[in-house]
Amino acid sequence: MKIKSLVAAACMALAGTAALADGHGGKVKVGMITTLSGGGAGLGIDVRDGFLLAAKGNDMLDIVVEDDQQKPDIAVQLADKMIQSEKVDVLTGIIWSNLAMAVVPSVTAQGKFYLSPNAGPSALAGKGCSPLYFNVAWQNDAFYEAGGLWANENGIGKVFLMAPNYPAGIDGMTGFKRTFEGEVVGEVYTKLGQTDYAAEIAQIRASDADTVYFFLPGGMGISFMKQWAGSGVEKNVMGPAFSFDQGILGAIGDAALGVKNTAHWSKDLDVPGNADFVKAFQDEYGRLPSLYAAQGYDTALLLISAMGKADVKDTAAFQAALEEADFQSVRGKFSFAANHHPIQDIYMREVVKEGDVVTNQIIGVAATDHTDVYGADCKM
Amino acid sequence: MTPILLIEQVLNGLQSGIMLFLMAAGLTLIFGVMGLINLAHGSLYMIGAFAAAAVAGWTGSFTLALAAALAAAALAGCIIEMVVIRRLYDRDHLDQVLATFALILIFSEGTRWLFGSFPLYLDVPAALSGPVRLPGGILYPSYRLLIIVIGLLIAFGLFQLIARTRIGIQIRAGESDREMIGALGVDISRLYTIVFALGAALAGLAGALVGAIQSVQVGMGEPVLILAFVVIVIGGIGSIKGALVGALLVGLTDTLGGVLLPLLFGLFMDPSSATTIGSALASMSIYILMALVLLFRPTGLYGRA
Amino acid sequence: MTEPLLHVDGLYKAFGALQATDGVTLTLMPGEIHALIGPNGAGKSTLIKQIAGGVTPDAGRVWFKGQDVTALSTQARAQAGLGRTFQISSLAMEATVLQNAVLGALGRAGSVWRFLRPVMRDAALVAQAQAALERVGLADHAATRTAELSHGQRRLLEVAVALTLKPHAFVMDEPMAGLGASGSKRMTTFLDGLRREAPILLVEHDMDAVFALADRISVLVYGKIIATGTADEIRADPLVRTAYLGEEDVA
Amino acid sequence: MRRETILNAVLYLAMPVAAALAFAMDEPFLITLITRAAIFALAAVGLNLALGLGGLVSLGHAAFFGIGGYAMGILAHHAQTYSPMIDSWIVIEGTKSMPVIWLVAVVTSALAALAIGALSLRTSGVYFIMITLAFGQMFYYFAISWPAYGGEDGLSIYVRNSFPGLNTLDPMQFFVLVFVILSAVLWWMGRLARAPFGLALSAARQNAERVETVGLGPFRLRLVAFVISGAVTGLAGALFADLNRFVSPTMFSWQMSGEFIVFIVLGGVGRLFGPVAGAMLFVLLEYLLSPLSEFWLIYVGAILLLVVLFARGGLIGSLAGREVAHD
Repeated sequence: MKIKSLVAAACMALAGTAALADGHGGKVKVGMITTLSGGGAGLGIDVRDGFLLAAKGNDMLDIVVEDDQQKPDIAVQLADKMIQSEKVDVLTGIIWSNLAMAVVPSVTAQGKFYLSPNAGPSALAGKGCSPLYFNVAWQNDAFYEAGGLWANENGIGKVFLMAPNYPAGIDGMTGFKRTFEGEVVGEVYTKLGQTDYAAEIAQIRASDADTVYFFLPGGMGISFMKQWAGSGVEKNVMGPAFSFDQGILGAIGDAALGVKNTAHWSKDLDVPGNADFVKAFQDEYGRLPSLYAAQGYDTALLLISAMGKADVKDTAAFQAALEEADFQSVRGKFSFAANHHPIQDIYMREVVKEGDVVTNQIIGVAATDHTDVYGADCKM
Repeated sequence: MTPILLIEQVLNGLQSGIMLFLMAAGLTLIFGVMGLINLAHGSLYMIGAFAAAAVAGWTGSFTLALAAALAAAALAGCIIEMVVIRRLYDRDHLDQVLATFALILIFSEGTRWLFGSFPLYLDVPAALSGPVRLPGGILYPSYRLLIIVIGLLIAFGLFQLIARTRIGIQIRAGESDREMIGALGVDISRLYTIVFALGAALAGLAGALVGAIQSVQVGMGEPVLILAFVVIVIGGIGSIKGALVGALLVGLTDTLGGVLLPLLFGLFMDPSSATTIGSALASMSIYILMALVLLFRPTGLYGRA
Repeated sequence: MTEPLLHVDGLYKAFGALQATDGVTLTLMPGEIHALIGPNGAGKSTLIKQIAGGVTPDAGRVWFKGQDVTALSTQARAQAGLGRTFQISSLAMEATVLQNAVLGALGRAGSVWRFLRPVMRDAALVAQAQAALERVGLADHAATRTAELSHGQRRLLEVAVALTLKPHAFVMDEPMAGLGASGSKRMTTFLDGLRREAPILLVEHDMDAVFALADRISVLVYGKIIATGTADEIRADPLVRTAYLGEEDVA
Repeated sequence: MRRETILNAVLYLAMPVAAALAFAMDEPFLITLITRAAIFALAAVGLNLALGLGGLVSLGHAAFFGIGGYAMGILAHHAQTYSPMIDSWIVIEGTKSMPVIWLVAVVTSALAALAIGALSLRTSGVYFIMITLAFGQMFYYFAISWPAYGGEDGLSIYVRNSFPGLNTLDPMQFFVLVFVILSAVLWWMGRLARAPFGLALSAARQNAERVETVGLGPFRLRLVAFVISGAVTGLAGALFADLNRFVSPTMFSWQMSGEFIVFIVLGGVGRLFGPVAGAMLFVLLEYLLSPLSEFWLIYVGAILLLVVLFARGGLIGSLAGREVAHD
């Protein structure tokens, strides 16, 4: 028994070495650290499922998935584990900016690639950029800046801004104000995790804004929208897609109808491959894919495209292969700016009802070939 | 800020205070009668909301959903009282904190296992979905008004229950002398189960009522739990009256603090730092309130030494 | 005339409608045992707490060694030299008997802010504690966990801890309770000798002991002292006979 | 020898032995994991002085853990960006030197503990649990909404801080550093429990009236215990931040305070090595259970519940039997 397993282990070790020796386009070990438990698990599960869908059947990819519990210290610990014990080549999966800030600098400092399927904090796009860090989703400000641009084009003059009082919230509102040319008549920063917005809604009602622009992720957005619907306030509602994504719309229901939100992807986006992705995702998991699922899917596609061009052990070549972004994104055209953040179109979507399902529909382009403003600070 | 807006904000503060009271009343009863700190009270709130969302999904009836929330939370309360909680009455607070902390983990992940990781849908009934016009021209969501009314009715009912009924007499006896009620021939373990289930049902009802205007998701109970603790500590642990006063104080402080503090700081600093500092202070305000109350009254407003 | 060591002057204390202490004045002279007796509910424990600390009187003063200690905490009164034992044993139950005694010695030495050297290796403190245990006859139980002592032994330990403080006066709340006949006798002999070191304000239900020991006896009824005098005077006092001893006579 | 003594020795040696094995097998991550357990143990050893010996159930010790973490984060952040920390009539520069950071962490968390303790110790029982929780929450919300040092995003330090003569980025060397500190603190806590202060503090837990009647003040005893306890937990916070090269407000969260209590209860309340056993067990459970299922926290909850209900005295209590009085 013992000898048998020893032999088996030896064989596997040999096979492993053989695969490595295969050189060009050899096996790549991916470490995915994402949020799979606790209140924010929905996003992580979507990223994971999207990624695994694209990687399905690809035996050159060896993927380890671990749950960070949305805690930075756990994420750091997992990154260390994956690099030091699992010897992964590429890391990915982190959902939250604060976790990314905790993990990414040390990952790239240890010479590993990191592909971000969701978070894009400004520090990593500017001064803290790294040749080994690629953002496949967006820089955090992208949807907001596009929102401001769209508001300018569509005659929105007075907005009321609202976000939680934490960096992602404040950055988002700053991003909107960067492009928005109208008047900001009110600005409120709420407590992170707040669930009752009666006070804020009263303030919005009392203001002379024609539009409320808000960013409230997860349960906060659900709470706000339900309460907004009950308040009878007649103002336009806009925001980034994060509060109106598929996983969340089901919980808000009809209260979200008519809300405009900016995103780089939508399931009705008419680009090659997208319809197939949506169908494959539904077949595999029995639910509609979300923005996060699309990002996870694209991240895997990017990785697979680079694996066809270079060996991951050859860092410079693999970096160049990633930079080419030679894959068919479900978002349509996609390329990297010099700071390894996306250049992509951002669309305006509207929440509609298709049969019984509340979902998003594209109503126009908010920004073309959008890229972030932090790239100027990036020296690499 | 206009007076109308101020009145509306006071109403909002009252409404959130009343919801907190439903949570805090159960918590404080359970502490008063059994001497137990129950951190898992937030899980019962969550169970109520999930039961309501599930039943509303099947039947489409909000009334049935509320009934289901009451029943599910009371049932869950009975079960955990009989299986776990009753072993903790003689233990020190440390063991109680730990065991009920463990219950939170079990309930949260168990709910996620049953219902998935995505928030559930639960909306207010169509008849109550719009606003009503109050005297003075205030537009106020009718559902929130309903919450205020239901909450006040329950508070009244609870005071009556404790002041007038047989079980109320036993509860009061239990609060003043735990050994005494056993000597009087009351079935203590039955009384404890009933009190616990009653507290659980109130939490479940609060969860369902609030779930309709907030997000029904795993982990929704813990922030409310901490607030409810702040409430009963301010009011004095074991006192229903204290819970009511504490809940209203916390609701008003939280709501008005968030609105008024940034305005206050705006008087003497530039808008953006006023917003930042005001919001930061507002999010700490109820804890500051609690610390102040305890400094001057170490056993809360209506607590016994 | 010698000054009283302890002088309680016109104390009043009410709990709601109940006047627990109603104008009590009494003194404790050097070298004496002054017993305080009275039926249950007479307010003895409340009075003791006002003297030794824990309850603040509504009115009146407590003087100890010529100093007004009314506003002082229990702790400060103990530091001033008031040794006290409790009616219901108040000891560190998980600690050993010797550790409880050492705690007393530590309190007297005031050297509690030491964070390194094991206290049980402090020869001076342990010697004081051992000596006190020997005087009450608990030396054999030094290593026993206090929780394992009988009620009577806990009483003795209370007294031993008070001894380690080398107080200027003792306030003892029913030290005989639970001792049994032979134990009471030994304690009586012991207290008899102790009064030469420091006077004792003694609250006690064991009338044999009280009449054998007390130089003076005060009788407290409904918060008032109705009589003070020697054992014989008290026995003869008609008020006391009706209010207190009378009950026993009838029975 | 008493069974607890043997058990303590085994527990104490388990960490360096496991680290050495991991080193031999070239598994640096395991060393990092053991270091994490050692730091958690240190934090809980600090809390155990207040909770175990002093009977003060603090549900706000994450405040000190976070203060220690931010002491490191802020000092290193300024050193990293070459910007002075205070630049007015006096100029204070940041630093990357671990000993200086530790000193600052210990002093600031001790001061915070002095302030929080002086206010909280006026209450007792449940009120004490809740007021410490409230203070912890104040720090948490403050850290989240204060933008100067990253708010919720926290602060990243790219390179671990330096200790003279060591390469702190090397997992083994950093582990040894942490282990030496843990050993020193454990040694001191062992002495402290038997010192005059420890006897008086423990007596004040068992019977405050007794302590008063011998002329000692329970309030001051508890306050000093709370300050020492907070300072030790603060030191652990600085080490934890250095382990992760990162600080964030989650270090202030009430779940963190809850976890410290969990370590102590898992291991055994009031036992010198209880927090060590508990932290090791918890980190081990996390490591073994989390790959099993998405819902692994259910198992953690169940185990915790069983320990509280049926294994009173925690791991050490179950294995070593009832505590024997010292000496």
